[in-house]
Amino acid sequence: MPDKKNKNIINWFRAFNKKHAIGVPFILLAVSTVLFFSLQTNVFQPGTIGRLTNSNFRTWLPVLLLTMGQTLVLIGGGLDLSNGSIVSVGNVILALHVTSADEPWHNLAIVALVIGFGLAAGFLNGILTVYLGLQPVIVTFATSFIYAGLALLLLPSPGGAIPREYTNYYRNTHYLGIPISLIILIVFLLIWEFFRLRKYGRFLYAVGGNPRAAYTTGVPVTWMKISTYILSGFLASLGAISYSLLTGSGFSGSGADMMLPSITGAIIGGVSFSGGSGSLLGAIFGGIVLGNIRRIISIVKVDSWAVTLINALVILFALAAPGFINLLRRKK
Amino acid sequence: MNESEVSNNSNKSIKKAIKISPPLIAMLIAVVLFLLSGLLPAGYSTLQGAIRQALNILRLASFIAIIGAGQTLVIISGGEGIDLSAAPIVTVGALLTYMIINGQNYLILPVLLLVILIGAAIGLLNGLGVTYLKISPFVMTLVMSGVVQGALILWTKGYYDGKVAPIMTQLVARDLIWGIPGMIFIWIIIGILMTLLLERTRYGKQLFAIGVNRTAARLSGVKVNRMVILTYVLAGAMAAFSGFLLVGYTQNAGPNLGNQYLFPSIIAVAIGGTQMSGGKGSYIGTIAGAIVIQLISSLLTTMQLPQALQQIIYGSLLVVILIIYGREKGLRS
Amino acid sequence: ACAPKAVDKPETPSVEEPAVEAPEETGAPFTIGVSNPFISSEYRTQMIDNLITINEEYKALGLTKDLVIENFDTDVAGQIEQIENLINAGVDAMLVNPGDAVALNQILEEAVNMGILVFSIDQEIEAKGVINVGHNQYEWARISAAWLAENLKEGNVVQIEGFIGHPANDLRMAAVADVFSDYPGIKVLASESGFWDEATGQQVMSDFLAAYPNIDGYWTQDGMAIGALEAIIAANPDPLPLGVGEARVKFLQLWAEMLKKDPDYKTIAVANAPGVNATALRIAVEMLLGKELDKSILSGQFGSTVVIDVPIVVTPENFDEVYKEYVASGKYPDSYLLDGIMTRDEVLKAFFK
Amino acid sequence: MSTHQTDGLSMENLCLKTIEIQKRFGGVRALIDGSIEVREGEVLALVGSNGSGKSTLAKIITGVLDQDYGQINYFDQQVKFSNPMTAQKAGIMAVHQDLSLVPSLTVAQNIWLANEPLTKAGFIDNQAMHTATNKLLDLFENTFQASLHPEAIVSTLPPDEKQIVEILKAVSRDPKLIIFDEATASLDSNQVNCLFKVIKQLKQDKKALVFISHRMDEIFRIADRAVVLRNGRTVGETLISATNEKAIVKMMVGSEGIFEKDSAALVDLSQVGTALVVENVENAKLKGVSFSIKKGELVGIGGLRGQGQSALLHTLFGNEPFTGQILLFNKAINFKHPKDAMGENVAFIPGDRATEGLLMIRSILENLHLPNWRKYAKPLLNLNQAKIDAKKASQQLNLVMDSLESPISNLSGGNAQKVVIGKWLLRNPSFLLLDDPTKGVDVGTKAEFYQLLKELTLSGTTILFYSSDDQELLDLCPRVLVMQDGSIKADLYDEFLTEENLIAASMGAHETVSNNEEYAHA
Ligand SMILES: Nc1ncnc2c1ncn2[C@@H]1O[C@H](COP(=O)(O)OP(=O)(O)OP(=O)(O)O)[C@@H](O)[C@H]1O
Ligand SMILES: Nc1ncnc2c1ncn2[C@@H]1O[C@H](COP(=O)(O)OP(=O)(O)OP(=O)(O)O)[C@@H](O)[C@H]1O
Ligand SMILES: [Mg+2]
Ligand SMILES: [Mg+2]
Repeated sequence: MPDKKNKNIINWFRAFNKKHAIGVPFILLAVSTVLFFSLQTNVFQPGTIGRLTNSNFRTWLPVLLLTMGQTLVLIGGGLDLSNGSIVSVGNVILALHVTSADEPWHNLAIVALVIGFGLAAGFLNGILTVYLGLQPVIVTFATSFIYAGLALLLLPSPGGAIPREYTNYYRNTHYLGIPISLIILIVFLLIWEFFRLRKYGRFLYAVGGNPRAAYTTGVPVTWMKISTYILSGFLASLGAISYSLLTGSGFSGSGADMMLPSITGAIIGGVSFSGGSGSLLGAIFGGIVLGNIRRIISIVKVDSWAVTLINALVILFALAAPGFINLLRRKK
Repeated sequence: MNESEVSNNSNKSIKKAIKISPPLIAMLIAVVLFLLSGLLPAGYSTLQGAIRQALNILRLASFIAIIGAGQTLVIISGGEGIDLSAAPIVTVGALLTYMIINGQNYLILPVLLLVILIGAAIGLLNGLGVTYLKISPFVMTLVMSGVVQGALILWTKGYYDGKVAPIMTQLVARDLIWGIPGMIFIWIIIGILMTLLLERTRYGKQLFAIGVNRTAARLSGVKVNRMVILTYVLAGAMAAFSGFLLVGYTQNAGPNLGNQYLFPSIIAVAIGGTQMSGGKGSYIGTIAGAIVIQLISSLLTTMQLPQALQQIIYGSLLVVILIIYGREKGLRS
Repeated sequence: ACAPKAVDKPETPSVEEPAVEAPEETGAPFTIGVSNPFISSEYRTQMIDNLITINEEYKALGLTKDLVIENFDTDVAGQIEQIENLINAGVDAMLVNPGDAVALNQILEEAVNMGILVFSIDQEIEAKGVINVGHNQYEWARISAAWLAENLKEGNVVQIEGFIGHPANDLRMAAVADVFSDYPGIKVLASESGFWDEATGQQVMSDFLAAYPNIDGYWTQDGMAIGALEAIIAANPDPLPLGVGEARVKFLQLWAEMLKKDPDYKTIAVANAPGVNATALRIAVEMLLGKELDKSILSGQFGSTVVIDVPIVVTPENFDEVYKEYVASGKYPDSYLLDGIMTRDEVLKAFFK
Repeated sequence: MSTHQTDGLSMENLCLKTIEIQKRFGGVRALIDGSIEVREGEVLALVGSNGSGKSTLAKIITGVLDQDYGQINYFDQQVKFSNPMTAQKAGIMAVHQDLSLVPSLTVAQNIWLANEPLTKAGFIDNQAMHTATNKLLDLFENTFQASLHPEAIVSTLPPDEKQIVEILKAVSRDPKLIIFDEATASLDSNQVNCLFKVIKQLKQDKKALVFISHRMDEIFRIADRAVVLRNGRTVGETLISATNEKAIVKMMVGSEGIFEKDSAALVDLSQVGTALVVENVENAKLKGVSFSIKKGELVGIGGLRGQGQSALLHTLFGNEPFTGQILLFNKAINFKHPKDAMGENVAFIPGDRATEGLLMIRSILENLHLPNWRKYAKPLLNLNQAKIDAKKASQQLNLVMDSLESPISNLSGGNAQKVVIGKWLLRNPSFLLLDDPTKGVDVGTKAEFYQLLKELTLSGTTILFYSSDDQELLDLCPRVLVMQDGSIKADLYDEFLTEENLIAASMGAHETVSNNEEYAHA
């Protein structure tokens, strides 16, 4: 009975959506991805889809990693405006010190240093917002100055060069036809799934939903919140690594423009600003949708002076869609 | 009166003595910073120099504070309210003024009206999105700022030719009386109006109410959505008006003019003791915050530190100031 | 006035006569892409307008199609996307105005490997197969810095920079620093970024004037020079600091205004011509048509740069003449940058075998 | 305070002893000497007027707050819990007055929060959680609606069901000591019965129990011993079997009985016209409600919790849309917003003061005047007059406070509730809707409040009064409408208004009750 089967699928989707709240982002993702590929002139040539997928994901991975971290912080009821600056610092350190592929151990130590910095910066954000009770919007903005200043101090003018061996690996490696950047993304989503189904995940949503109640019930609220900032810092440092592999060079302002998209992506992906709801998968979808929108606008060749406007309008539309649907439904 | 009540009372008076409001602390910090700046080699050395320096800082701070006025309202209105579109609205206000007035005095009033209307219209869109489409203000106004910026780019196609009207220059940029720039007087008027609006009008009381608890406000007869929308409209109009004033000062407008004022204005609001989660705050606080912020930047400039160090110190000082009095109640109190 | 000075190059007779008239054989019409990650300046605006104008010329000849223009404010990752978009759009050549000196190397090399002709304008980059086109930024800044230092000899100087960390800005500031280092009497009081924005430049200068009562000179660039001069007019400090500018209509207007008040006023304005981009477009078309670039004219850091000379330097000596042509004539808008696009013949003669 | 003397209970092990606990909030001394003892297998009633420090003591015991001074002994060990987690590990749980639920999580997730059953691999065992939740819910079988199930999102539940979830959360952890802080305030009589069954079982299992309530009848039904707090001090202790209501109240207020149930004259209804006619009103929660009320009448609404009583009041106040007809003072109305209702001089005192009634961080003054500012706008607000009026109202309400400028969050639960009531009384409403307004209000205040309502009716105010406390309805209202499942099942007055009828009607036994003919078609 096809009808029944259809209904089952719809029901399953409803239940799935209720659980993970990614219905709208999923639809946006599907529509924008189909549109992107169908607008390509030579999409059916062998290799085109693979090439486009690779070029998209290797470019977007840094921001998507930041979006993940941002999402965790948002779910926990916070906000991290400093993740872009953490990327800058990581990028600068890598560009300055990873210059030759002949010193794998040295390079590994530098990567560890970058990750260490991400963790430390996240920890500082966490302490300031959670332990000292400062408002995240302001305090992470303030620390973003500190980190950005640090990046500028380390590398006043752009420079450094990551060895080609490394950048080529990042740019062109596939496993089973899947680009490495996409694999990294999937691996992180799976790792998160592992934690989401454990106490950590449950606590996180509780803390974001109502910290006081969670605290009274015995959830280690302070630590949970701090941990989200640490994770955000950690993911930002990974963002720095992938960004450095993408560009092969260092620039003290490299992460500056990544902070806002990390928030917009998460929100389009159904993460709520007030905490306690949303999912990492949805946020990733949201981030990809942002990228797709830019790509599609480029393909349809609008007047180049209108690009900024149209891009913003389409994002606005994507954000407004759920609200509109609700409004119409209520009118009925 | 038993023993406990005695201690209770004496305690209260001590409390009152110690409990200084955030705006006052901010002002104290400002005074200390200003005195410090006099010690710098490049700082002022005479009383006259000090006065000039103070006036100059006040003038620069005035723009942060005036742009922060609408921001104060939006933040108080709660619901994570914030207006990131203030930056491009300031730019739009400035560019419209600059390009349309083009040096002609008689166009000032019509253009001012147009500017305020456009700011209000953008604010209206923000408000509608926040209330009816339930988009969080941070993102709504962020995306709206993209829309406004985009419309600006499409409109100008990269050309920004114009000229400020002489009267505006006279009123805003030059000294009006006693060597005090006109801008300062405009600022004082705005400060009085804002304080009256917040403390002595029904709008103000209802604004604080929706900032704390929208359900309770609604059940007390407050039209919540209407209030929220009105607040974003006011914020938009005020940002546009700031742009109008700003171009009178800079005499020049570019596509990014407003950007550098956005975050300082938000920080000024926060330093002034307005609670980012809404329901609590004052415009006096924002004024004090703006002065502190401007003093810090001026101080860092005068100290001739490299850009990188300036940024680090700026960020650290902000954190320190917030730690001094920007803390929210912890879970155990 | 816009013609480039002949770059000293050996006159090598061209071996093969190019078949400009027979586009079919060369694969024309070609698609040419443009990548610009920063739109908020008059320079970039005029650059895009120039490119469209010159492309129309070739379009009429049936040599090119519409330009594919990627033109919006973005960061390095965004420009990588712009370039990927151009690749996906199947362009034959691309003109890139890079936002970073190194970060685009690999994606541009990928483009080169796909058979696309890649030009980096205004900014030398190392990527293999990429041809750099532009003024020599160091030399460009050196001209006005040297003038300032020579006229000042000693005193307190402030600087308003462009984007700190941007390669062009850094090269220019390096030139200024090198010049000043020969003048021990010149002391740099402060240096701030005006973000290549006229209004910001004005504010930075106002702040400087307020903070330092004893400024003798200032060095700046771009539209910020206009803002700086306006700040000086507004504050009317005594003595008037000696400064430099960039050759733009509005700057020349202010200069004239200053001269009215003070006939002895002097400054210098060096043109930073957006037209180098259009010149690069001409080079691209010729190369697509199969003409061979004269390798011997290539110079620069990476030996792959076509250097285009600064078309105009306005000094008190030639001010009246330039003013007449560009300002008094009313032909150009206030925001116009004094420009120079080489003609097709000039390009062929100067850079091709 | 005196140690325990000879009685049956002293044979049991001492579970918890607090010694001279002190706690200060800024200028407010919430506790000056909080001293109690609880034994295993004992129910200790902790009583005291609003703001006497009961909740504060409960929070200190459970590690939610730090004490400033004083000592806690737990099974003869001195302990200090630096957070709720450690208190819970030691076996101390509380049902908090201001619930501790995460609204965005489900019932099961809330009950098992920080106590989740795990699989061997360390994942949360949702299946086990679901089953165990269902088993817990059986403790309150048949007293709640189908909406309360393990996967229901807590924010969608009515207050009584939230309260049940909070209770089950505490019980599920099998603690050695449970504190019930006004856990019955939002429960109806059936639910209270279930809770008492649970408490009795816990008692048998040798748990120590602290029971905080303002309802004297409950205390005499369930408690073994009572400790009385007054102004932050433990002022007395007594065996329940050896005392009576009056004696306890005397200890609470520190003086002779201030409240006598007086039967003040009510309006003579035969002389007045109708105030309200409701005909076949329907919406999401109401299923064809019809009744009418006369001017100056004081009508109660009863029934089990969550049968549409709150929805009816919200609908009348314009907070929810409806179909059907409502005539207010002979005028057809269809309020779209509470503001419209206020325009007709209707007032509404909501049930959940924290979410519906108060601006927690704003001052008492602003809370009192939120609906009334229009009166003072000329056009700038006349704050002096506002202050004078607020002062008067606060005196009338006997508000215990620092000053009119201090934030509501500094008030105890009961005093905060007084502010909710006060802001509407300032308007002299002609029609007053009340949604369980005495929840958590102490006996003394309640008596004053009843008096106030009666005075209001005498001055012409019509009152529709919902209460979850049957006794309150019987004492106060000459006429009670009983709701079940979104409609009115009985209209009780005169000789029909008896406890038996009220309970029977609540349970849906229509036969025993007569409907009110007189009002049927007004
Ligand atoms: N607890 C709450 N949290 C957040 N927002 C709330 C809450 N309660 C109510 N609101 C907001 O209040 C709005 C309803 O307010 P209200 O009806 O007073 O506005 P209004 O001005 O009358 O607008 P409209 O004309 O659309 O009804 C809701 O849409 C919602 O946004
Ligand atoms: N967080 C707080 N901040 C300031 N004051 C507080 C706070 N919590 C309680 N108080 C004050 O402490 C005193 C005791 O409050 P508590 O809540 O313990 O009273 P209670 O006995 O539980 O009263 P009720 O019966 O009304 O619930 C009150 O005066 C109250 O105003
Ligand atoms: Mg209490
Ligand atoms: Mg409404």
